[in-house]
Amino acid sequence: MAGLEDLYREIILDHYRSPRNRGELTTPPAIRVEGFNPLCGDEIVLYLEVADDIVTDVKISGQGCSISQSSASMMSAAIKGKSVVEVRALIRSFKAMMSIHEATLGEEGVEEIGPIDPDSFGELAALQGVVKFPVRIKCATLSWNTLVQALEEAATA
Amino acid sequence: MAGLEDLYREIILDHYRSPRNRGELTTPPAIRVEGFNPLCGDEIVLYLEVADDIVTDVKISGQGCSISQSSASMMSAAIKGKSVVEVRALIRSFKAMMSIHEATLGEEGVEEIGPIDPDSFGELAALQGVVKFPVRIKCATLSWNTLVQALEEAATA
Amino acid sequence: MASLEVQTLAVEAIKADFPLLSRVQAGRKIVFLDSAASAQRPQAVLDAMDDYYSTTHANVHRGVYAIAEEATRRYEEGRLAAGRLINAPNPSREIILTKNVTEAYNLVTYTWGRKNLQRGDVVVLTESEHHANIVPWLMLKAEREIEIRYLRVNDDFRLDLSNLDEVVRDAKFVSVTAASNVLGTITDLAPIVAAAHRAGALVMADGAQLVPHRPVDVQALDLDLFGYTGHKLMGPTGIGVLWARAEILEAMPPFLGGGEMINDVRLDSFTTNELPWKFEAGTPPIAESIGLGAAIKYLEAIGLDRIAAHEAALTDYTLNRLTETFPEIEIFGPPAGADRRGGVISFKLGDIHPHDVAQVLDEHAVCVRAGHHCAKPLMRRLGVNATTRASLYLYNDEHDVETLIEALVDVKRMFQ
Amino acid sequence: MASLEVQTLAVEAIKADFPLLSRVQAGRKIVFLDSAASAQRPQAVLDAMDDYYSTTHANVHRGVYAIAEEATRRYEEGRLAAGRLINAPNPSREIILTKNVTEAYNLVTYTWGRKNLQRGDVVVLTESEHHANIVPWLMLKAEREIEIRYLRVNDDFRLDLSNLDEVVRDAKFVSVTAASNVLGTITDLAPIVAAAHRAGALVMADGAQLVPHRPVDVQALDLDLFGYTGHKLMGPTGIGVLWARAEILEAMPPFLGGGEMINDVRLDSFTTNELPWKFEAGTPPIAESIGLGAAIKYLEAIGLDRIAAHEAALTDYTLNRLTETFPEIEIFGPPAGADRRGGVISFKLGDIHPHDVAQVLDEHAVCVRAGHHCAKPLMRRLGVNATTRASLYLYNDEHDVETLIEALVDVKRMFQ
Ligand SMILES: Cc1ncc(COP(=O)(O)O)c(C=O)c1O
Ligand SMILES: Cc1ncc(COP(=O)(O)O)c(C=O)c1O
Repeated sequence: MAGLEDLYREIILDHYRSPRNRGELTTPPAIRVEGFNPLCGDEIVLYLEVADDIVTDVKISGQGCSISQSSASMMSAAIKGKSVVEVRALIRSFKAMMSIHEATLGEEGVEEIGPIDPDSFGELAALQGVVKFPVRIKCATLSWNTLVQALEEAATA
Repeated sequence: MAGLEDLYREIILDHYRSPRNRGELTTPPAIRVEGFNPLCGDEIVLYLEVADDIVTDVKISGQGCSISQSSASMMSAAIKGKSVVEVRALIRSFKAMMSIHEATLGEEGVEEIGPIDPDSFGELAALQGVVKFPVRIKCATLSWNTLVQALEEAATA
Repeated sequence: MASLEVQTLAVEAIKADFPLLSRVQAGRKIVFLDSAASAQRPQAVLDAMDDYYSTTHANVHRGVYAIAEEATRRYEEGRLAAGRLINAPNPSREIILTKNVTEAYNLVTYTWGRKNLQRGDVVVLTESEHHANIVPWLMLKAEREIEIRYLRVNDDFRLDLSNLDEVVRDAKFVSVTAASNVLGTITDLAPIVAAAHRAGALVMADGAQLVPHRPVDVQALDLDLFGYTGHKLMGPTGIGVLWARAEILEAMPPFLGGGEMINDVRLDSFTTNELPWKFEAGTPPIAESIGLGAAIKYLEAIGLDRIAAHEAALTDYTLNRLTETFPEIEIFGPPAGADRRGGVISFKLGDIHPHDVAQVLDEHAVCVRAGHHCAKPLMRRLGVNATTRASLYLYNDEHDVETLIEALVDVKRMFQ
Repeated sequence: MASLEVQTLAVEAIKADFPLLSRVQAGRKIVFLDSAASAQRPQAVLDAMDDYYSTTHANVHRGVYAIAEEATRRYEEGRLAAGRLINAPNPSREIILTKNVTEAYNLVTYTWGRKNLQRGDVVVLTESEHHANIVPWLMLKAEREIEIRYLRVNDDFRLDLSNLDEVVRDAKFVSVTAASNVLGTITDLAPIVAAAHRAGALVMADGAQLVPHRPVDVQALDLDLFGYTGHKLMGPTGIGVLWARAEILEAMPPFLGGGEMINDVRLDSFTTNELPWKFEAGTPPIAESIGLGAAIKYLEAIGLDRIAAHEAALTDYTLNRLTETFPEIEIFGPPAGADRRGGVISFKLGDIHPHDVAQVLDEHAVCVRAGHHCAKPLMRRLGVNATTRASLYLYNDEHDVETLIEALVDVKRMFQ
């Protein structure tokens, strides 16, 4: 059985207690996208400012459990200042990390990506333990799915 | 467990092999009613002639298992020449005998009638063993239900 | 440790009947406080099903041979037990066995609903319904443009009956939960049934959360239709129960088509079987009916009155311990000592998310539910996304509650 | 006594896996020849369900705690096994678990049918369908005035495919049995699927009588939808399987409404969950999915190829013994040695009524079915009200057949 320490790493609780980039941005120029996990009611509002294909600013509001909150917080820290291309690559890697369990549950068509190098994730690697708790995976990926949507809107804006 | 000898009494097999009152009657004056057991496909055609409240003639055709065939044959022998009132009483007693099992299965509203005197049934008492074989009860009662319908038609004719 | 004044049930002995409750998880005995989602099964239920499969399994109703007859008898005995439990007047005809109670409610909307409800017709539900008693009606609304009205939930977590006659005016059907799976409230059905009948409506009650915990008498309640589900009263999964008065069932068109529910089939038409089989298409849940019957026998042997008394005492105990230990706790339901209150306790512990609460509780082998409990409209009414829900049953005792309290202390330590 | 040339299976050892088959009835060991109605269960299936109930039962999909996660995992594993057995391309999304396969076909008619079929639209079935694949369409016909055409059964007990293109012309949906539960014929699906697809129709096959006995590959068969039922392949009662291509399922409206199948619910509307849960309302058959998974593992361990070979040899043996012993016997199905012939053997013994045959056989502890086998249109085509049906499975052997023969001799003695 997976232990709690796999899930609630210290760094996760830290982001939960002191979320980074919390707040709102003016729209426009920022894009505002809401994410919602109907299964647990968690919601996130993501504000994203993209200029010259660079994520120039990001803010997050909404409410949720420690995993969804800290995942959003870590995500915001990780993407700020990155290029859209880099952000997309990060999303892919993060989702691959999170889909390990779903894959064993038989989810087909999961992109085969090589072994993940936790170092490239920085703090985000702390979320790896979530895959041992399948119902919590959706908590961890909520902000990331919302980010995907925001990037799409930014691309078409 | 109930044994086969409870079901296939010699007298039953005799009626099955040499059915009484087999054939047809001209309608009118006779009434013709079809009975059908959709569960096993058994069917019976009953011809009934009633005059001055007396069953003056009865004939039976159709096909079915030994139980439904012999029950019809015995019934025809038992009712011929009887008054409609006597026939109705016989139907009630017969159905009560057949509903013993259904009653233990929880069929509500079964008329409370005293202990049945098998002697009053004559040969029909041989069918008592059928109640130990619940799926066969409908075989035994098919001709009797058809008779009820025929009497109703006779009454309104 | 505090202890219950009245020890109504010999809980230690009862626990021993349930194999799962002696399971040890990471060194701790499981404390199961999620029976409102699904109860555990006593060994007697497993034995009844195994015995059936091992000695007399065969398809039912048409087999001439002995084991098929015996299978049919046992299957139908489950039906009779299901009727007896709620004092149904005519169980052999009026009890329909479904796969769960959700199917039962869909059966009602698809058959009675589609036959009797047209555009603008009014159906009354309550804000505190489980999705099982909302979504089927919403589907009918989408198809037929019927009007759905809701009885509201007051701030005391009870239904607002102040404008009852107005809400049910001209209604054709009123369907209300008999006990809330979130609030723990037990509905005062009498005034609702009376008002609905005055308005000429049929009344159905959702007994999923009531039947396992309290004696129920559908005749005394003057109900027209009623449903409950097997797995919440210690029966197997895969079985639900619909009861309705025979004349209502007779007038309803069939629901699922196939074997057993027919009388005759031709290439272009069919006729339906008698009640109750008219509504049971295909091979029915045979072992499940037998398991349900065994669960009902188990309940009856202990006695629903005693179970209710035990739960009432333990609920008060739990509510008191929670509020005295955690001043910040918010409980979504009537307080200790309240009447018509079952053992379902939904709460928020400060602003610690229910998921996090449940996760840490699991580390203590305490099983509780976190989420919307399939009652999203009620969640919106309560102004929350989710709650943590501990629910009590006959096999719980004050030791379980104390373990819960300790675990919650640990939750606070972790997240504050 | 004759004996099989090829002993493909170690039947003695297999029999020992099935508790019911060692039961003694009035001094005789049970000879179970009614697996086409419902098969017996190996101990492994009972153990899997008992283990689930005893160690990890909880409601699935939303529980945060460990046993609920494990329950979910096991439930979903049953789904994957159900897909693997028929080589479904995408089991975690495309396999819908129902209460039996009858529900599966109703799901299709209520959702796909009501969405896509209007007055005059054509659906093609066959004369040899089980009621489960006729009555749902007749219900739709009564509601929508669709046209139902039937492929006929020839005097060789095979489908008449001579006018196939004509029959399926302009059809929107073609649904055919993959193996007849009366005739023992196995349908040559390839030409039907090809013709249906040429006509632009979707094709569903009813695998209830095929999947337990032969390897099936829905992709190789190029099917669009497929169904089968748990209890006929040694799984528990209370579970059926619907497979359909994801894009078909995506486009179908939901069927039953309630918990699990929703994404969000408001007082006036709802949105649906992802596949496959969109079609699974309420608490699903959890233990039943786990039992089904165990049955599939049991089948796979023995191997469906070997089972098929065993049944083919035993079927020939039985047909030969019946015809050589009873010159007057009429067999409603292909003769010994025929291709595409399963182990379902329907017959009439002179004009002794099937009920009487089955009753006397029961005295010999031989279990066979007598009746219309839920295929009344086919009975009419065959010109009979009922047949006696003996059906073979992996646990039957030539001793069983010899006991059947002896018992039939006794039947003749009694009724002639
Ligand atoms: C060919 C066929 N289709 C469908 C069914 C229906 O199966 P179930 O009763 O499990 O829904 C059966 C079995 O009765 C069958 O033999
Ligand atoms: C009040 C209430 N109604 C209906 C249901 C639905 O029960 P099932 O999922 O067994 O159909 C539940 C349980 O989930 C419930 O708590």
